[in-house]
Amino acid sequence: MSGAPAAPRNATTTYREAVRVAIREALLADERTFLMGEDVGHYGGCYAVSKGLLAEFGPERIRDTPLSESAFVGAGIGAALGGMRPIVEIMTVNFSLLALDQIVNTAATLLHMSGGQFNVPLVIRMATGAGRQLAAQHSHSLEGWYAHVPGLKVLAPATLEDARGMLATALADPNPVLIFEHVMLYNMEGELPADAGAVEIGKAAIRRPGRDVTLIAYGGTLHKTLAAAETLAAEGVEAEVIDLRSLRPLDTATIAASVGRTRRAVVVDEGWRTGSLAAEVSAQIMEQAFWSLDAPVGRVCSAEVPIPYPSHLEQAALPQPEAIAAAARATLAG
Amino acid sequence: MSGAPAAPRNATTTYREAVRVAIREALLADERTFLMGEDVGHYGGCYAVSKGLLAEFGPERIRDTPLSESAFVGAGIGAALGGMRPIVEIMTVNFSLLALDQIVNTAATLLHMSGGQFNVPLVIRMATGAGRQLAAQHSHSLEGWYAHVPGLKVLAPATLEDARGMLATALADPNPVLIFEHVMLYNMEGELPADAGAVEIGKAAIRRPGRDVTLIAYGGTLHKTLAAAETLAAEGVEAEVIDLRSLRPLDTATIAASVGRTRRAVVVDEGWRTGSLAAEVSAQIMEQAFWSLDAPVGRVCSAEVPIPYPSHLEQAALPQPEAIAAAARATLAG
Amino acid sequence: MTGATAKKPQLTRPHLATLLRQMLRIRRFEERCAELYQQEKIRGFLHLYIGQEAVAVGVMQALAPDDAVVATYREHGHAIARGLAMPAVMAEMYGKQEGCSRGRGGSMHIFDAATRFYGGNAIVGGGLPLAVGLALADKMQGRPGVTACFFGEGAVAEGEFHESLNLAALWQLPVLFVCENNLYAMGTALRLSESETDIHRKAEGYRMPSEVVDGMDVVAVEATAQRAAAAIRAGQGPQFLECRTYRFRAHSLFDPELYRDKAEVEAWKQHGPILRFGNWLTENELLHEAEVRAIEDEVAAEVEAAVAFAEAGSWEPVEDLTKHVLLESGA
Amino acid sequence: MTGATAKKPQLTRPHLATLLRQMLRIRRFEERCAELYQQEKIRGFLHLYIGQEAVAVGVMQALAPDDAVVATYREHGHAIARGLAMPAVMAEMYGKQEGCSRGRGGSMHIFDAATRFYGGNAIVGGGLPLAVGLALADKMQGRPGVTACFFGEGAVAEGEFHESLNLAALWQLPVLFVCENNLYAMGTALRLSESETDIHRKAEGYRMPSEVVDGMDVVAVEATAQRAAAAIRAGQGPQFLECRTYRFRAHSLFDPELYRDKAEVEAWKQHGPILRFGNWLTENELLHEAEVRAIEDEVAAEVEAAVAFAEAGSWEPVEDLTKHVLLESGA
Ligand SMILES: Cc1ncc(C[n+]2csc(CCOP(=O)(O)OP(=O)(O)O)c2C)c(N)n1
Ligand SMILES: Cc1ncc(C[n+]2csc(CCOP(=O)(O)OP(=O)(O)O)c2C)c(N)n1
Ligand SMILES: [Mg+2]
Ligand SMILES: [Mg+2]
Repeated sequence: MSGAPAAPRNATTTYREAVRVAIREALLADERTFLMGEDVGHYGGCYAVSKGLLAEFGPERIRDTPLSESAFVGAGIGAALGGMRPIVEIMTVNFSLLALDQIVNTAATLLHMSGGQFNVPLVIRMATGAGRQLAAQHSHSLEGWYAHVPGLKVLAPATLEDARGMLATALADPNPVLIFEHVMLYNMEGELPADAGAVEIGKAAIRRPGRDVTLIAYGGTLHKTLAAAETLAAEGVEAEVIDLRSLRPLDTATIAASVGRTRRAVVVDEGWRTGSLAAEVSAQIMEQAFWSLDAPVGRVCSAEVPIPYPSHLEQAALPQPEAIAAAARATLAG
Repeated sequence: MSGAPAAPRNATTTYREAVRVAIREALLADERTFLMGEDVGHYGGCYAVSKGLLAEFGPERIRDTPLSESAFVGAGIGAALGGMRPIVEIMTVNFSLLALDQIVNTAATLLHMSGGQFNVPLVIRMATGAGRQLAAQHSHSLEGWYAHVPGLKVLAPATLEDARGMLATALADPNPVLIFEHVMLYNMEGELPADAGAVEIGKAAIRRPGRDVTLIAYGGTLHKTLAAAETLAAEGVEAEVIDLRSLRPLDTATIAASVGRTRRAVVVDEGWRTGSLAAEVSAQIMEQAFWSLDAPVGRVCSAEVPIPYPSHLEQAALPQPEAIAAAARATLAG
Repeated sequence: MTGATAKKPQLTRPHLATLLRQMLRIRRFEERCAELYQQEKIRGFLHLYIGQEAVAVGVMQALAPDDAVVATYREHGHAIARGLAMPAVMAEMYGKQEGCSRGRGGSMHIFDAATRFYGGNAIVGGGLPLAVGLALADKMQGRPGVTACFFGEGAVAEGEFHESLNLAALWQLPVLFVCENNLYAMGTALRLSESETDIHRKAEGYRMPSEVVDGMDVVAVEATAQRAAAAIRAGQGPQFLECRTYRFRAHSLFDPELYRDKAEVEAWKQHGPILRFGNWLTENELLHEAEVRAIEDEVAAEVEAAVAFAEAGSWEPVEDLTKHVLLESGA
Repeated sequence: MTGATAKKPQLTRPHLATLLRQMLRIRRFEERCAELYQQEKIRGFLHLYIGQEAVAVGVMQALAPDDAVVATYREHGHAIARGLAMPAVMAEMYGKQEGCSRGRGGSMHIFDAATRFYGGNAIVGGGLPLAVGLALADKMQGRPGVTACFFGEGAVAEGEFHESLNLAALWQLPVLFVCENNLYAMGTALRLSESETDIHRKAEGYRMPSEVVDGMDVVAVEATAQRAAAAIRAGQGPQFLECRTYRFRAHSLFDPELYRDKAEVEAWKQHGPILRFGNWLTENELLHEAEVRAIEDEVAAEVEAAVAFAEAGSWEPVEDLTKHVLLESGA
């Protein structure tokens, strides 16, 4: 979030609050928009994102659903077809598997199967990631799977600006857009200009310029990667840090241009290593920047194990700044 | 299937028949084994694989299920825990999304979450792939997703030997094993030794040796890749063709050794390009054989579109021998 | 479903002729499709509706133009009864770009914005949540529409059936659930798939009113659907219809039909919806043989025109392969 | 559930003392867990069972050692009532390798092969298919076992509930489905999640016998569970129990409880299963105050011993991180 141009009045806020303000603004801006999901209303959102919105907008527009992931996601698709602009919240990516059929076989395919007649202007938000000791069934990072599917757009806001600004752009998009919010970011504090608003959603962002190595991350791992860059800077290594922001489409042009300058890259991803989104990024660099590379592209991903409950094991399973820095050093040694 | 050592008596058979014989043998060998799934019994299997088995083994062991993918896959997991050795058939990978939660959150995690107490000796078979003009909801190749999940083993028999031999080994494995049978292979004919039986399931196979470029494929794309190799041979290019066989774990040693010799590689995969299993293979080559590479690793995957119904568009969306050969030539030009 | 003033089916001669004509249009269209499949003009899966025509035709009588329809992979009948142009449907079967889905979908994915025909879904049970959402949109926007959602009895076992019925009933959404109980899901007989084979009783578990009707009797289906639709329009929430019917042909053209007796099929054919209704019409002199023949002739001509249209259609250029994946923003 | 000869709950003093003791073991264990959570000894989600103890304790009385149990993320009570050693459960809460799941699972993933305790499932509804499969294995192998499957009323909305009940009823499998209706799923009240709030009536749609019981009355729960288990053992197929109960604490320790009144909670506490049963025992002189105090003391000592065990436990070495992912072949 450094490097933002001087803005009118800044206010200290959190990622959670930024998402909440974005939802509220969307509800105020378009009466076709409503929020639907488990415990978004009376409970206030499982991560307290929608707290207070029920009182302001009522139960029609802040719509608590039964525990029926497939049906309420499908109902969101149908409501979008019927002229609404729904925001469907799936509590976490872990439960999204129960709705995956609707997302892959209906939301992503309808426009195509209908020969261009039926687009699905739907936004699905969900929390993702590990770090809260919630163990094997509640710690997945499966956004990479969604990034595999033609017909979807997939976003991963990692900053307050993006948490605040991606939703409006996603809602304006005529296609189904998925937004992944990393659970460890909700409490992140920072400054946001008072007039913060919609942001572009197709491009990666260089969060830290550097000349020696390109570190590519998104969502929850961005901040670990920026921390690794600080460590490296202290050693005299200037890392460029790219925040993917959009996981589908991938902004491979920004990546290739950066690697063209630095000639080295490490991809960081909280998904399990094998079949991770990081693999795709590595393969893209292979295809688009092979002749620029001075060393093999490294990957820092989660260990190939269901996430264990105890903190020391959970942390050992996840990408950490030290491992990222080490992978960067390895590309420089090569 | 060339290069097999001279066997006692060979018999002409099909891939479908090889799978059927393997199932029958498993049912005869172990009374804990049963086959369960939609239309495996009275209908005879949607691809006619289990035809005749109901008459031989009865409805307890050739168990037709209601259309309840999540419940009968979960029931398979439970039955495995309870001492059975079930073979669960999900008609096609397209419907497996409805059971994905059970596979990812239960089958794959139980051993770990229980601290090693509860393993799940379950085999899940399903058909995968496109080519039959079944359009956007019935043509997925999502085996790469399963290959992402720790706790699972994932197989893709591409030959008659493997169709015949992988099941027994999978059933003997104490872990959940998924077997993906490509729909276009069921009618494939060939010879099989009369004494064909169990095969090893952890290693890739070199289906065609060659020195100039390594072509890596699996399942339905293996035969297209072998066809491409023939084309290339006519041009004087000797391609080595690797059949992955096991998608999880990946036998990266065989791949790296081959690429170490040929210094060039192309990965072929019927999944959509972005986030494909081919990306993982490419990234692994990057990591394990970068310094051997004389050209960037190529990928030939499906186009980023839900599979269209008309044949000309469907074929254009899928990997084809000519595109594979072209990608191989590109690595040689580089 | 009582209390609401249902539009009474009008047993006028023109209306009866319409019912017969609609059923015949579906029947002859599909018989031609079966031939075209043998000729490899149509490919992929082809699921024929033959035997079940009274359901789609009867139910559609209760729908207004602004209502919506969600169907399955066995949906040619629904599409035609709903008013899609037969040539566009036939061109879709061929995969030609003049097809109602530009040829991208084929037999299982018939779509049409003009008639609010939302497919054409090849995932069993997959259409139910969609129907719930369409009805939710109508309700939230204060529109009077009804969404009719067709599915087979096999779909009843899917979790999405349960979730969708509950959601519709809980939120009192204007959905007309129409279960076409043809006794088989591919080769699986109902008694092998449901512990409660009396399907319409399932609706009770959601406090949803339901009725069972002879799905081979087009007049009965229409009457019941009119009642149900009226109840929905009167704000009485979703309604459930179980239509007892039978498919005369194989599940798809790959099906060897090992799971049922020829005799059973023949017995049902004696109750065929067209046969029975046609006989009743002529026996009661509501329609003359000559009028029936005239309808048959018109339908035959319509089918042949549809085939000619499809034959004359064009293939979408391969260069357009990756079109229709995302809609450009602002569209 | 009639007809089968149910084991009548024996209202002997020792048995009544056992019921009380079991409920107290759960209550005191969990009260201690809540403290330990504040001290950050326990992390992740902690879902307390406090208020619902009569259900687990009552139902477990009907189970034999060879029976199986499937529970949810709110399963400490079930684990303790089933007979898992309290120290191993507490060590699991800490994440120590002496825990019943080697510490890998934590609060939501209690497992134990010795007592056939199959978790500990954090996916709402996810345990139901598993229970069906365990029962299928018993039936196919001719074993007499019953599989008890516990879940909340929130899980009833999930597709897996529907699919599992149908499968169990269709195949007449020995499953005892126990729905713990505590009126809320996180913050969602039952009336906001089900169109039919009379949960046990849902079983009718599957032709599955069901009963509703006061889940705050341990004797009533036991009696009903004994009847149901006897029916299952007599080959009458799966049975369904709805236990009406209430959770006294927040959903998890993150829950600000915005969705219900303090007064409602207090009113339910007056019917608390331990309070009520304890009073009844002493008022009817089935147990003396001194006996109750002795039980309390024993339980307190057991809980402290469990804490001490957990405290003294060890962390699994980081080098073992990727263990327990696959079992080596031949094992
Ligand atoms: C989720 C899913 N599972 C399986 C299939 C394969 N399949 C296609 S149609 C069918 C039978 C459906 O039966 P029913 O719902 O009764 O409809 P009918 O075909 O009788 O019209 C099956 C099993 C599918 N398309 N989708
Ligand atoms: C599939 C799924 N969706 C959502 C959640 C989040 N969640 C955990 S517990 C819970 C409420 C479940 O309520 P109920 O079944 O009544 O059980 P209770 O917590 O009352 O014991 C929810 C929504 C989850 N764990 N799994
Ligand atoms: Mg049917
Ligand atoms: Mg509850």
